[in-house]
Amino acid sequence: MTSIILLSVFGIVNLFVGFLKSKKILLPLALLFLIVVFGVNLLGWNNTQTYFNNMLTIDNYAVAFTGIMVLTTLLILPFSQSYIDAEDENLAEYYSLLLFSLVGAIMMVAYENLIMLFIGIEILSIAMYVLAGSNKRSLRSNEAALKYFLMGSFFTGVLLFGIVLIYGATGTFDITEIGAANVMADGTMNTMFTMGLLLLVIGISFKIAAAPFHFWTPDVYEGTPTFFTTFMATVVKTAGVAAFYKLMNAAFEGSFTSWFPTVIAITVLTLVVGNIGAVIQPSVKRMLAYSSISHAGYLLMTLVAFNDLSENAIFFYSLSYAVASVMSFGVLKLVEDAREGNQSFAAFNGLGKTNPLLAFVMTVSMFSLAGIPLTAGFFGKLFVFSAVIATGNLTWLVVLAVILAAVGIYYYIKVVIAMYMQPAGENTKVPVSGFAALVLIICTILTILFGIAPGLVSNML
Amino acid sequence: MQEIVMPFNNQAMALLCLLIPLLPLIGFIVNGLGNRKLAKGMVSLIGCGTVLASFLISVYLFVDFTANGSRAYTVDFYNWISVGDMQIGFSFLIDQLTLLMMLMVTGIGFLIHLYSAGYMSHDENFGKFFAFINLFMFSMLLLVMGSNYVMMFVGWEGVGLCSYLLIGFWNKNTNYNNAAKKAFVMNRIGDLGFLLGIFLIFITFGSVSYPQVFAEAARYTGGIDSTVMIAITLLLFVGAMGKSAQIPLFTWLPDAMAGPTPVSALIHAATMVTAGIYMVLRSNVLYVLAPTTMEVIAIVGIATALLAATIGLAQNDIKKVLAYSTVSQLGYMFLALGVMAFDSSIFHVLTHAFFKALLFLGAGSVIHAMSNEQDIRYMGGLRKYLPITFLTFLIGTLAIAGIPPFAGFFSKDELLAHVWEHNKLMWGLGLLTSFMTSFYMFRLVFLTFFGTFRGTEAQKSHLHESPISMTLPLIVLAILSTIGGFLGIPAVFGENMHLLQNYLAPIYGYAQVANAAAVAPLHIEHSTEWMLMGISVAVAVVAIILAYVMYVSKKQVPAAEGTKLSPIHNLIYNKYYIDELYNAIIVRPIMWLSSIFHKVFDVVIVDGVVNGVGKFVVQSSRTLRFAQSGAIGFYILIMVVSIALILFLNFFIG
Amino acid sequence: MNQIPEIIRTVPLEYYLFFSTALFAIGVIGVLTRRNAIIIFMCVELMLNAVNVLLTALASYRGDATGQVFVFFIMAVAAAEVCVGLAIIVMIYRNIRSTDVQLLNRLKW
Amino acid sequence: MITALLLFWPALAALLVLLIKGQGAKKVAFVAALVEFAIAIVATTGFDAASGATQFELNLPWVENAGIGFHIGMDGISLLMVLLTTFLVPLIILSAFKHDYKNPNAFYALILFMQTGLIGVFVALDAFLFYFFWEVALIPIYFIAAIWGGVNRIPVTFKFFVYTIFGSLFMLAAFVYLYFQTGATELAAHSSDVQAFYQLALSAESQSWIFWFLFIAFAIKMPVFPFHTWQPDTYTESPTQATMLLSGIMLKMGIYGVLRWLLPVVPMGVSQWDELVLILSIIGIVYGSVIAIRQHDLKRLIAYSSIAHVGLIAAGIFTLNEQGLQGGVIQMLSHGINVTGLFFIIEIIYRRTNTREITSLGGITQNAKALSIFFMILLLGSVALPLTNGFVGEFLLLLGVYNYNAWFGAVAGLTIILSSVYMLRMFQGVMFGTKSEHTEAFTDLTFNEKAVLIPLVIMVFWIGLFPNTFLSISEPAVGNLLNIINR
Repeated sequence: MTSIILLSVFGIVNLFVGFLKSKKILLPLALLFLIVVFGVNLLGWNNTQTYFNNMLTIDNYAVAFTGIMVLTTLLILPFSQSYIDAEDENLAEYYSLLLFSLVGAIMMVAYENLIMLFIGIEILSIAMYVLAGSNKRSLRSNEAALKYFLMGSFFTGVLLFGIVLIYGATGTFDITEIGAANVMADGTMNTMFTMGLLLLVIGISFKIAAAPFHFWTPDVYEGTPTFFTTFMATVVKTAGVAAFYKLMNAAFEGSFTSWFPTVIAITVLTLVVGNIGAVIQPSVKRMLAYSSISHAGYLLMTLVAFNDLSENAIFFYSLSYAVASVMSFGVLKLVEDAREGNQSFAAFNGLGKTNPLLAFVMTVSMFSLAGIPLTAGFFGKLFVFSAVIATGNLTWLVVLAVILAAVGIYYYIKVVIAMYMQPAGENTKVPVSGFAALVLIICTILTILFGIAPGLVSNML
Repeated sequence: MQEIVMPFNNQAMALLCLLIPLLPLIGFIVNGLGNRKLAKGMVSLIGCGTVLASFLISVYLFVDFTANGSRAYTVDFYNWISVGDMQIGFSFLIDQLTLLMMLMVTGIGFLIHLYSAGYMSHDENFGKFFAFINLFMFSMLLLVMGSNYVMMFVGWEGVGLCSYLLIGFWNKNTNYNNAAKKAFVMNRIGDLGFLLGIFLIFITFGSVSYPQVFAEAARYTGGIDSTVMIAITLLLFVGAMGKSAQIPLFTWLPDAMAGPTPVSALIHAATMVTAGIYMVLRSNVLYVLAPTTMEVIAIVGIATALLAATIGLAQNDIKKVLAYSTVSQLGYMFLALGVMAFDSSIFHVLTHAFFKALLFLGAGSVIHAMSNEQDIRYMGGLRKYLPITFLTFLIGTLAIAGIPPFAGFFSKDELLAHVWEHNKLMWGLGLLTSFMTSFYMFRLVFLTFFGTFRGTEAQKSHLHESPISMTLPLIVLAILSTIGGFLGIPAVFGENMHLLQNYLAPIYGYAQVANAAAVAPLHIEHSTEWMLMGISVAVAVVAIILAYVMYVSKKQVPAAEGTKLSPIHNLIYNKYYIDELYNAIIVRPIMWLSSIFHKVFDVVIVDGVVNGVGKFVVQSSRTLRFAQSGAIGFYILIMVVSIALILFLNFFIG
Repeated sequence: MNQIPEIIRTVPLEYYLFFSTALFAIGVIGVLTRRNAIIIFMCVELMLNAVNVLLTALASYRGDATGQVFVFFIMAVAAAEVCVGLAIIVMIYRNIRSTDVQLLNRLKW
Repeated sequence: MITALLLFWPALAALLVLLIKGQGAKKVAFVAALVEFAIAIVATTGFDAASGATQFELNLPWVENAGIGFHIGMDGISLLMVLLTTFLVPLIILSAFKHDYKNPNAFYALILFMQTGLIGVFVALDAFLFYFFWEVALIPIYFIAAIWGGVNRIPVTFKFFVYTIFGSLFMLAAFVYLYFQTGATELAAHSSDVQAFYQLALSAESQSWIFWFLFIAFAIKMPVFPFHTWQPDTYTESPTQATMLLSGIMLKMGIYGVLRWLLPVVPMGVSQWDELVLILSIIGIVYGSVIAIRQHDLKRLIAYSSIAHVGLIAAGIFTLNEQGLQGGVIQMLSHGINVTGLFFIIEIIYRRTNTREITSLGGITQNAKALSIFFMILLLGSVALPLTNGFVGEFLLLLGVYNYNAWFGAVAGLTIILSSVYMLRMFQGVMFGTKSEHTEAFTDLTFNEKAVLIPLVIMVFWIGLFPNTFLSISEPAVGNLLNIINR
């Protein structure tokens, strides 16, 4: 709770600081804010508190995911260097929007009430609509914003309709009470409830970019300035999945059979679309967008497994994915800034020669995303697969995921090939700010650390 | 029944035994590493000296052995391969047979080494040559001394390797290399059979060591002609076919004449090729348990003898004639084995070693004198220029033709007598072979040494008798070829005069137990024996006269290359086109298969599937891409349809 | 004077349900068929309003205030969306002088 | 502890090497690899060969509460594999001395780093740890091959990488499944320890499919027919050091995996499918040999011959008799040594002539006596001539296969004939005959090259003459293995 308040306040403070001439102070200040929030958030560990008439609960689940999201934001911010350098960018506003959207994200992992879920999603989404279109003169950015906005608000409607139907069936928005309500006995209510449940599932699936509600993802990710895409791929996705899991776990555990077929279908479709779609993308960014769809699929597998291993699996996977995404999008941002916006694989040619550090970081992140050992991504996948296999009857899903993971390696390794095995050609050294380099190194260390000693964080929940 | 004493605890004797193969190995290493650095004299000293030393030690062992009551013993050095209950020791077995072979190998080996010192003196790779023949001695000695089948196999493959190295000794010549490769590969075909035989022996008897295997075999309860025994003996015989150049694996031996002539004498006439006979003889207890196999051996033997003899009739290369004669004689030896005339077989091995080594060395002397000309059509009248060579060569020819009292007469005669008892048809064919042998050998002698010289003037001016190091071995071998036969004087000349038979009797101890009938001594009427002797000598003499009439009186010279020959002559001249046949039914299909495997199976099918999966993924991706049209309306439409579908499926299907 | 919830309850709940579902569907169809961004957005608003109607009705039938409170939340959020949405549309109009969504398909495949 | 030292020393050394600029890196790498070998020797001297037990064990919790341990240790088989690895790596590094690779620090660091992965695979006693190192070993070799390789390296190594990972992911899935079948320990609900896996009593049906999941991973790595198509291309396109690592050591990972993680874990699955595996392996023997006969590129020829040799090892191991298994173990050593040596000789020839085409070579023996001798010895080892290392292994393997089924033994034995055909054809084409324009000015071996080849040749004869040195190390471990399988 404190972190929500702090973030809101800091957001506003930030806007005021934005009036200052120099933008130099903004980044350190924002980082400082986030560090404070991160610390404050940790105080909530093992200290469950509820707020607003039981509408928010800050429990370990919330603290853990808030931790991931705040940490990720912390790690993302240093890549805003190009905005600091540019005169005409409204950096303070961007930072504030990020901080505000983080508030929404925290609400999404701490909600106890569907109202809060809705509010959280909207706070997060509306901020993202703006940020997606932040490059006002770029038609691509415009288009991304419009697509995101139109589809997003459309699915807000769907989500809301679902919530309302659930409310109609159970008479409450409180997820614990929904979980306790026995609606299955009543025929009419049952239909309403199931309908609501499915619409809710669809609404959230859209937010986490699960197929077949993924169509916005590649386009929006591509059009959005990379700095914000990073945020979308990490914080938004983490919040969405955490919210999804919490919702299903608290409210719909009893109606498992009515949503399971839908969710498993969505999961399979997401895995297939994400992995297959990424294969021939000529642009790294678009490839990463598809890859983010596929990771939504892996994350959804925990939901399909739906057992006591799921929570930790989601947590570890989200963490490893978020860190790896920061690295990959971070490097992408640096590279595209240096290559006049070129996001293709060719832009990475010879990076191993010109920027060994960036190339190494990118390699580690690609391996982590691909789930190859020595990186956190490996254990992420291992825990997810474990959770699914532990159910005993879904081995086929793991086999499918394994095959698609192999497909995944196919496109991730293409980046590595471009960096190390293609000649640099015209490509010159990419300038890297100290902050960004530091962040990349921290992320790399984290990825490898969790890849060697996953026990550090794998059993927190 | 002869018990084999084991293990043997006399350290000094063990060292001596070890030294016999080890000395040539040392010679190999020294000469091999010092190929270009050592002086030629030094090389010959080391090369010949080590073999001589081995020979002397062998003699000592022999003397010691007979002095100590002729008791066989094994010498264990160390446990070579040990896996579970399989223990393969690095150990030697010393018994009558081993000693005989050792003496023969080292003795003749030494003579040929000595000969080589002269014959090869102009070769730039003199040291390498000595290294290789020393290595051969080492391998051959392991072969005969080993006390288990795996040790025999070690030597077996070792001599194959040396054969390869020596046939292709002049490795700039591709044809020679091909001949070497052919020899090695054909030997390996046989080796596979041998190896499988060893496996079956191990599985059947639980050991590969001779003492255990033989003792087990003597106690064998499966009866005569059991499937396992036939399988074992046939598999071993496949090995023998390869090494001893029997049908169908004989074609490498004539090609092997590509090697330097001493090699042909040593390896491809006197020692290595008789390894097959040694092996059968060594395993006599197994073979007496499988008379069916013996019948097969006899048939293969006589067929080989006959086939090779016919080919020999039409060959014009001095070494090729000898080569086919070797194949033919080897067939003879197997024929003897097949009719269970074990003693006659080894007797023939021994006499053949003398006279065939002699003949080859003599041929070498001729070739040496003729400046590497090997075609007898361009020789003639050489007896004036090469008197010693001529004389010794003649003795060898008389021996091989079976003219008394030369060595071949005794062994061949004894052999044929056994065959007569066994099967009259085989005897008839054997006699025919004998006739042809006599004919083509004298054809060779007459064309080479009689008549007038048909070579070039340049060759004529170079004609000379060979140096002493070459003629000395010729003389020694000629003496041996003359008197060697007296080792086995047949019963008609006196009971118990057959030294060899008496000497070797103990090695059939186990066979006696296993199948006494098979190794019962031959009792043949003296009158019959006289008759057989008479016939075979008569046949040989007729052949000589025929050859004399054709090649000396009528001065016929074989048709030059390219002349049209009668169909049968053409068939024989081209060795029945067997090489071409093998090429068509084995080599070409394998080559074809190789291409098919590689180009079709590997690249198209297996890799095609693998790449196909990749292509499928890429194609799917390409297809999936079209869904991402970029139009918001289309996106929302699909998503709405999806929503509808989900709801529909949940409410109306699920 | 009847309380508003009571008045609402004079109409059977099913009617509200059908009505708002129909309204929602009209919104969806509007979104699907129109090309003008503003009209699409209006249709989305229609969907939200359908939800609001249903929510109000349900809350009345349940006699539960939270549902009605939620309506205000939805309205507030919708207002925020309108702000952002219109701003985005205006921004696009400035760039391409049109609000036709079909003109925007640079991002694809 | 010494196991941990063995495991981590190369990785540490790799980091050190990475810091060194210029060609000095190779010397440091070489010394580091020698030190590693010395550590392995120390371990060997402290190893109780008579005992089949796992020694030098270290068992730390890795993923706590999940029963996944950092469990390493060595039994006889592991020790032999570790010895092979530590013996070959310094030689492989030394073999690259004359070749000035770009970015030498990265090149040598990757080799050392890979060594950690390899050692890890051989000492891991926890399924997930094993998988972990399995992939860790792959990454460096991929980079070595893909960065410093030949013209077509990128698509070829790409295929190799995806192909092998594809296989190993199945292994991972199988491990996860097995993990959940294990019983609870005091720490966690399940365990991925090797012993826990050995104690599993799975139904025949689940063993059957687990078998395939594991087998595909191992079969691709070895590679067994028909999973081999990545191999010839990869061997050909990789730089020779990578080829040596791949064929000399990495291939053994697959076989080792079969020994440690397949046979004892799913014995019923094995008994259900071993005949099929044997047939595949034996097809591979004939197939690889026959194709090798017509290859023109030396590297490709050896690559196909390697398929044949590995087929025989696989066949022997799946016979599940002592001869087959022991033969497999000793043949892993022999093949590692021979193939490394042969690839190096090809490299030597290539360095001097810039060609690997048999048809463009010839007559080398006239200029290079020493090379001819080394080549001949390694070749003889490869064609299993008695008293060389190849014979012991092939003899035992063929005996094992023959014991299993005489006809299989006979067909597998064709390798004896076919190997002599293709090897002698190669030797003749390259070394004999008349000199070609490429071999006109051929120079004999340098000191460095001899330094690499001499230890290899010594090992050829050591294993050939005194195989018991090595057989006795693995015998108790193989016995244990058989006990578990036949439980």
